[in-house]
Amino acid sequence: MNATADGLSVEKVHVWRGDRHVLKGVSLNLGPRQLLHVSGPNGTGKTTLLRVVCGLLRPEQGLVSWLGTSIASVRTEYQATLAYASHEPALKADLTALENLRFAVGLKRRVTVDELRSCLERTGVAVCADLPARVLSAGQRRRVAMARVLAMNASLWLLDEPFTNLDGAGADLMSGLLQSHVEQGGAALVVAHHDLKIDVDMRRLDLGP
Amino acid sequence: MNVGALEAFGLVVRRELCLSFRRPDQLLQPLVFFLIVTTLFPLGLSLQLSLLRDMAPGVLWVAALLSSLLSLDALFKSDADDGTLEQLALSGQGLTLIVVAKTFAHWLVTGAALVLVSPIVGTALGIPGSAFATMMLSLGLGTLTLSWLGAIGAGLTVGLRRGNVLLSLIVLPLAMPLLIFGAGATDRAISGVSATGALYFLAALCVFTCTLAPFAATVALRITLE
Amino acid sequence: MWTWFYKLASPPYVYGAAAALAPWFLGLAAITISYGLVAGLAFAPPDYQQGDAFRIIYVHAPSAWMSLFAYTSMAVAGAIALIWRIKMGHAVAAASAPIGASFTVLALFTGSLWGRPMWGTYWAWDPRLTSELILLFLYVGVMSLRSAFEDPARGDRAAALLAIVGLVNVPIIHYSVLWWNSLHQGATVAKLGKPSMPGSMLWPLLSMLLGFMLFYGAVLCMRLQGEVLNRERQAKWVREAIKS
Amino acid sequence: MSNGFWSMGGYAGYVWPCFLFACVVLAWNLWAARRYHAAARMRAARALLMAAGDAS
Repeated sequence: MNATADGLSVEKVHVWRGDRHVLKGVSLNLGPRQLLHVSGPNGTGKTTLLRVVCGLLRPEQGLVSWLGTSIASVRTEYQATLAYASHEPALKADLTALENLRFAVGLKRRVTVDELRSCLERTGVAVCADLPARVLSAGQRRRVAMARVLAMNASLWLLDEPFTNLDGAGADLMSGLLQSHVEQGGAALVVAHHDLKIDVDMRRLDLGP
Repeated sequence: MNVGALEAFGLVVRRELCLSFRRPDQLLQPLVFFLIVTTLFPLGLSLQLSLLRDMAPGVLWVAALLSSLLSLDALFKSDADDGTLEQLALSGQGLTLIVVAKTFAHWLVTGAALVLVSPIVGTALGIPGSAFATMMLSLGLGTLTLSWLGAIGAGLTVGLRRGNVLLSLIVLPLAMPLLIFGAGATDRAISGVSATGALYFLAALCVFTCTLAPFAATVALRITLE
Repeated sequence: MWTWFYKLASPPYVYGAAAALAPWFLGLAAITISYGLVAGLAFAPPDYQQGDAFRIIYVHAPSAWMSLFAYTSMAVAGAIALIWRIKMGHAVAAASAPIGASFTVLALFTGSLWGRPMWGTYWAWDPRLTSELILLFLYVGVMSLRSAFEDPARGDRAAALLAIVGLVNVPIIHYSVLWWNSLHQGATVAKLGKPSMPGSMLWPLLSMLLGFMLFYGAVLCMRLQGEVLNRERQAKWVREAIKS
Repeated sequence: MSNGFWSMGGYAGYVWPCFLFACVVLAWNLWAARRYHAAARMRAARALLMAAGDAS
């Protein structure tokens, strides 16, 4: 168990929620060109683990480090390099898909509208760009959220159940995007309860009891 | 390629303003509430203009505090409910900057709007035009300070289901100095006495709160985001 | 130094220390409060202005003092817990709140009963009593915030932050109420407690003050045991503590 | 002395309720603290029992 200096490392993380011991000493390593598939039944702390890795939740015990330094000491810089997609699409219903992207991605890096449009095109929702998020279907919202991840140009992707609400074509598209991200040197941590069929350096962490 | 703090601040303020103007009803509700409450007082009291004028500063200020508080509940809640607050927190800009921008934008659409309609209410309550400048200045300082106090309260109650009542319960005691100095300043301006003392106090409170409250509100949000 | 600090903050140590200290505090409080009561009610001379009504000060002043003291210790314990992530600080803060609130109620009750013969009304918006009332609201806010959270750890931290914000505000509230009162009240009215007091009046007061502090310590220790157990339900040491 | 002591120079109606209420508050504090501790013990004991049940 040695911290990888070129990626993400989680060492013996413990989290309690009230009386519930949600994460019991979870450890993982994730370097560039790698994909880690976190699986396990409901209530085993998959989302909690993701929130710990993001730095949103500080674990009671254990250490999360990025490029060899603890994320607690470089939180904002670290968070600038990651793209997180929670299990809800996190879109403002009153804003259009494009505006949603502009306000979310614009805080991470300077981005042009054309770039954002091309990201929406890559996830197959270019037609939705100027529609308010409230009229989009669940699958379309998921694709917009994926376009946001793409547009952030982040080296670390943290995705919580990215395949929910996607049809077969959407799932294939998602797998393709993950594959090209990892092949281009990125790292991805994907929480999914079913098997992933992606042809990259993929490992699996089962949080089951 | 990195986004500077000022640019990020502007972007978040634009986002908040954009969201508010997409929902004009929510923008108007606190203002209408303000007007209704100030109408209730004269109806509940006997219609003696002299009595009304004596009560005016208190009525105006209580109504202003309550209507600003009404909208503060939504400051972080709507973003927390749809998950965008997490995205903002992870934007790599530091949560304090986000909190500052959001609170400032919130004040622009509630507090500043309230200051602009206050002359109408003031006229109805019999406040002379000569006191309007002081009244508006004190309301501006007071609502800005309240927005900051409210940001702490909103951060603390964001994850709670019935957070609205609790928010009032924890913010109103903290807001009492505002009421005292704000109504005091307005009162003095009505009776033609110099109100600078009270205004200085209000300004001092405003500066003090603006300096410390962003950090407290950030800590509050971090606690409830976990 | 830090190991000592953390040992002091370890739950079994806190639990044991609280259990050991509580009877001592309680016994000493009983002695000092009895002396204060007897000397204050029977032997101190009546005040030349307020007559025997001034004797209310023997419960009013200590309870008003304790209401502030308990709030301060709650906020300081919360700050320590928040900054160094020491759970026991939250336990102290949580134990402190209801005691402080009860002292605040006592101070308000005795203050208004004293006000009736002095001002002719139970509630004259005296600045000190008004500040005391706002302090009660602050207590209520902190306690309701703590219980509003399903996850006790989050409730603890939220309450600690609110207590700190409240503590910063207490002096501001007090002085603004003073300023407000000086605007609205012309002549100075009789105040409870005067700067100079003869020893026969002062000693019972100091004794009551000390007694209330010790009593607070005793009740804090008793409540603290409960708070520690609630926070450490799954810990191994609790098993032994419960069995005994 | 006894008569004057109990009448408190005419302020008996104010002084004695204050001291009575003070006693009530002090007693309530002791009672509530005891009850709180006892309830916490009960809950901890129940949690231990349940943990023992899980283990067996």
